Amino acid sequence: MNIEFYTTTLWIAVIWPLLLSIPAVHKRLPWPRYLAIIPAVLLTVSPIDASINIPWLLYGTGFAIDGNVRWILGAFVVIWLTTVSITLPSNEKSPFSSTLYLLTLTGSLGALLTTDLVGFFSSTTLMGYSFYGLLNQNADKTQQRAARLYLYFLITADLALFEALLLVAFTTQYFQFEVARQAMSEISSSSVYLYMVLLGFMLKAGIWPFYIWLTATFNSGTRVIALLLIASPITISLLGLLRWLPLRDDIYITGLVMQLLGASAILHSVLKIFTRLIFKQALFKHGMVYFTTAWLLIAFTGLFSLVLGTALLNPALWQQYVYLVYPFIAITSITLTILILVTGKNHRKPESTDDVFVLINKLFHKLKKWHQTTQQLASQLQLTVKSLWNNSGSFVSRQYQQVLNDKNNKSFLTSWKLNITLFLILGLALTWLAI
Amino acid sequence: MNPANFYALVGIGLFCIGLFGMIINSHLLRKILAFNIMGSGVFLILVALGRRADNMPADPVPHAMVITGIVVAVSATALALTLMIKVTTITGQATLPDEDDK
Amino acid sequence: MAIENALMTFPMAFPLVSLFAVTLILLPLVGVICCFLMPRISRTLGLFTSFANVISVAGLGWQILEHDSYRHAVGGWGAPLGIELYADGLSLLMLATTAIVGLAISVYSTAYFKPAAGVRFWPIWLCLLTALNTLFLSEDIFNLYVTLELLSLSAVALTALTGSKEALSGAMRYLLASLLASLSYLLGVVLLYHSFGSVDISILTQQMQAPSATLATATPAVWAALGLMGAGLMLKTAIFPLHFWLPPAHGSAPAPVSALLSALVIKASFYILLRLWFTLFEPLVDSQAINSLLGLLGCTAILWGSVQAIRQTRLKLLIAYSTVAQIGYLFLIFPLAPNMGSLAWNGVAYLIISHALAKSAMFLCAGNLLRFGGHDRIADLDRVVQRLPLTAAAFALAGVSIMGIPPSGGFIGKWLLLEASMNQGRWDLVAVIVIGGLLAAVYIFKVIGYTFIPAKVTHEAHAVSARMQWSALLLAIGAVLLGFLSLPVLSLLNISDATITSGVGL
Amino acid sequence: MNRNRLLLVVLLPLLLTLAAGLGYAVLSLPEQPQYLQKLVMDNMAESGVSHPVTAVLLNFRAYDTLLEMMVLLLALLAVWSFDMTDPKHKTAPNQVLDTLTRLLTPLLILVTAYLLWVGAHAPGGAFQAGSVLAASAVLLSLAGWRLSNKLTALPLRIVLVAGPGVFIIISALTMLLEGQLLKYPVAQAGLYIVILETFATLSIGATLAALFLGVRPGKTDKDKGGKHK
Repeated sequence: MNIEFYTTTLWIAVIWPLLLSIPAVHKRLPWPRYLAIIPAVLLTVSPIDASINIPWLLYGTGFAIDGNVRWILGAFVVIWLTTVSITLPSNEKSPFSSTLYLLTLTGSLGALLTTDLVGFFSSTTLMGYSFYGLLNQNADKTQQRAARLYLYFLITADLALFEALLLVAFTTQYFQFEVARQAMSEISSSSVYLYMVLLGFMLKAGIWPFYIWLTATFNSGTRVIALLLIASPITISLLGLLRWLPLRDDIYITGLVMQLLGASAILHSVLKIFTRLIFKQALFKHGMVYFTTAWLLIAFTGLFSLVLGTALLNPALWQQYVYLVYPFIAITSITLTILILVTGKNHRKPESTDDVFVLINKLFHKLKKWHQTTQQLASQLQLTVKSLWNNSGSFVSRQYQQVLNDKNNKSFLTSWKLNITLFLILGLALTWLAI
Repeated sequence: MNPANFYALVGIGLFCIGLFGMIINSHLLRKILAFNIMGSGVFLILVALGRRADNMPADPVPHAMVITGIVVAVSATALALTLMIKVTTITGQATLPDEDDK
Repeated sequence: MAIENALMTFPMAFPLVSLFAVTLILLPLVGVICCFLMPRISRTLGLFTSFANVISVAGLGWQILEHDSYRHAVGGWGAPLGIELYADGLSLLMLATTAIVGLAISVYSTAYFKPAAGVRFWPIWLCLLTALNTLFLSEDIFNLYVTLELLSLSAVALTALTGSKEALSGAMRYLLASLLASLSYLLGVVLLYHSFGSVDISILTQQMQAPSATLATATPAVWAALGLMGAGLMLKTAIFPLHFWLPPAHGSAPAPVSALLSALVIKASFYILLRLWFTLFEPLVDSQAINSLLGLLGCTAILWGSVQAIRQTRLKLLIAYSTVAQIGYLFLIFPLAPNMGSLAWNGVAYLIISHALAKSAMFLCAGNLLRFGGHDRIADLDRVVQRLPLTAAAFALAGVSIMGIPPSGGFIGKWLLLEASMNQGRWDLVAVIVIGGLLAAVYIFKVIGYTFIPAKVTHEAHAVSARMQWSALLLAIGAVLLGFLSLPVLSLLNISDATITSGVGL
Repeated sequence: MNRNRLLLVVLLPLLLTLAAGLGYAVLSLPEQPQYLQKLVMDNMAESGVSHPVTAVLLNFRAYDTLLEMMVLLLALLAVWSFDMTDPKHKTAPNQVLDTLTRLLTPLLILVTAYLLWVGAHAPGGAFQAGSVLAASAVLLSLAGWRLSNKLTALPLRIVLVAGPGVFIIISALTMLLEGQLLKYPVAQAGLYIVILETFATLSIGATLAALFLGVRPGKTDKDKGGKHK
């Protein structure tokens, strides 16, 4: 088959699930979730590398596929097909879930195939927020809390990455991965960019110190959620790290820190798994292995950050072996998929959720208490101020009293007299400044 | 000072008086009247300045503009008055909610 | 070209572009008259007119893209004596936004208004459409005054349509504020006319930029005109501290009317301000101080409006305060444009369009929720995600654009503004834009969060027609899709008449 | 008291500054630019009328006038949309008032016609004539005259939109014939303007009177609009 066919398939693979995500379309089609993956499957099995530029889209984005991406895409297709096959019966349960599901798919495929930073960022945001929506589908209290946790992390991560994107825009006009990385590693102030990228993707991938949303989501959700978690947020974010990170020689401290984080992640998860093995006898009952899978996942991301730390320490070596990372990600995620599939079949939700929630609840109550105290203080202050003003008894005092007594949620700025006076002042100010 | 400038200054006076009235009066009818005074001021300036030189005929373009302006102002006043009556019948007072103090 | 040739075989004494431009003016006028004479079929007439309006704008756009910016001397007299119509990229964008948003709101209104209310709604809405079309096509500051009045009076009449206490006093406040603003603008026109003897923008611009030996440009009258017209237009645009009339009016009007007001009406006065500021008054406003004052107002509006929006407990008021905040972004063009011309221009133009689409979608969603639950208290939204999924999706998508999350139109607009402010080293503006986005996320997620949660008090649910849901959703999807089409849209902006726009790269 | 005093303290200086500034601006205006005035005079021959204000209003800047007629119609639409209820106080037929209106109305109509006619070459024209017509209608309605029910629906509406309607028709016609909006053929310019003014007078008179009454005629079948054509 000719190359045009593949280049067309390349962008259809992204647009097609987006089209299908419209409720009116997918309700009228049989098996929409299978249909949506077909172009991606075609891309995986074809041996040809292809690329296409779409200059009018966003900031002139493009799509491309090569051997490295194909590894990830392969793992991806496998996981998505699995999730489709285990969710099909509940397809009609909620009118929204198909849409969100397909939007998540669109976002992940877009991020996977795109060739520039803006495209990647846009796709991951789409993916992130649709995944948040999926988490909220038919969610009970714990699931909702987990979803909210995810949302906080997501927003913070997006902000960090947005900052990074701004820095790139500030430095160069081009957003292609290679060009941008080159440009960012050449300028002197790239360390901010480096930290922003690291922070953003570590939050998004749940790499070690930021793993709490990961375990929460994993444990409170279903198998499908767990599988999607591996496929979308985690794999894509690891890929993002590979693509965004600038490599320079003089950042070895960051490299060391990353290695340290990776090592602690592995240590922590190994400890966690072992304590479970030792203290919880019912290992193979109630799908206990399923819960340990979350920790395997954390160990895996920890391993990744260990590798990444090495890369930061020795860029030359990294360039030589980077092609190995893609199959590593692909194979690991498929392994984890199989593990979840086998062990999660008859798992039950644990009675008490992860200790993280206890911690957060405590924090929340503390905040609440603090808030109450400050409010009391503020109201006392208000009283004092009020009595002071009352005594002075001037016009200004009454204006301020109105603001303080603001019961109807009406701002003093709605007063007609004040506003027309402001209007007058503004007109005079404009004239004066023009002179 | 030639008459044109005198009339124009009177127009400015009317504009400022109208603005003052619009700010300090809280009764809606007075506000609408103040708006009309402001409008008269503007129209007076527009027409008066059309003949600044004594030896020239008056400029017809401002006259036409004033007619247009007056019709627009009349329409706006009609709308404002009807709206005021409606507000008064429904809320029971002829002021805007933020100005019912005192 | 084939179509053009075919049309040209018909003996017409004028180019095709004139046909479309004049249709844009006359068509809604005919619609008003017909609605007035035949109230029974006013719904059909209104819908037909807004549809035909879209086609005329498309035709005008096609012709302008093929040829260039367009001028039409009304009455055949030409600039100083008669009135000239002028259309370039910016006005085309505004016209297109008006047409598209207007069509969606018309479709929505066919289901929203009961026949008795509809009879009153349609002719006034077509008057509003006339006012917007004529305003965006006008090149004459006195003619702009007349169109502004037509616009404000129809907007006020539409606001008062429900006849409730809040709506009436909101409308009254709006009317008084906008009359005051109009008079202030008119006095500016008077001073300019008596300074230069013309009311045509391009002639005035030429006189301002190339003063003849006998004529000094920066006379006190011109300063005064700048102050009067600037303040008047800002009052109409409702920039912070002059936004006092906006929340009550936008918050209490019927949903489609709120959508029109927020999406289109305030943009019209901003459009005039933009036009005047960067053509006619350009020599005067070169000074940094005046532009930074406007930028400061913009920043304050962003922060104040967002904080107020977060504080609201009623959905429509929340959206109205969000409009106050979004107007602030538009004013960032003043400090940015003089140095970084095209980036800031493009950003603001993009924000205008995407905000029009997203905000109208939001107000239509609010209308749906109001119809559905009988109230718009945010805390009692009661699982609308499950029960009204299309509306919830529309709100979320519109929210994406308002927050400026990629890939949406709002993102592109804010991004361009950010780029412009970074290139100038205005890190304060960068911070305000980013914080504004964050605050927007807070109030949008506040609403979205409650849509998932069951309310304590349940309300009886009423059916919401599919047309109302879909028109909101399509507008929201449009706001998001706009993010994918930046280049074609921005290329439109470059069409302009080089003689009247100066170095700002409009 | 305090409040008002403070307002005065803040406001008066501001207003005085404004007045002083505007006064300064007006006094320092450059010499009156003449060329537009000259242009008007030069083109009077082609305008179809001999009075310059009418020429500007209905020929050179006729587009403004079209929009302004729409503003008037819009005000009526808006006022009617408020759905006012009639105050219900029936005017007692007063003998003196009745006789006076009977005498005045024909006279006012005569004045209307005169003002309309004189507008072509001296001060006067559609708006002045329309206002006088409206005055007579208001007088009639105050004296207790009412429009017959048959006339309150479509006929009244046709009179109300006759002015803008004819304006729009002529705009479309000139567009098709001359290729430019509201560009009259020079030979027939006078005729066009007379047609426009006549219908505009009718509509303006009717609209102003209807605005005065405020209630949509024919809303209930009893007591509406003292309209007079």
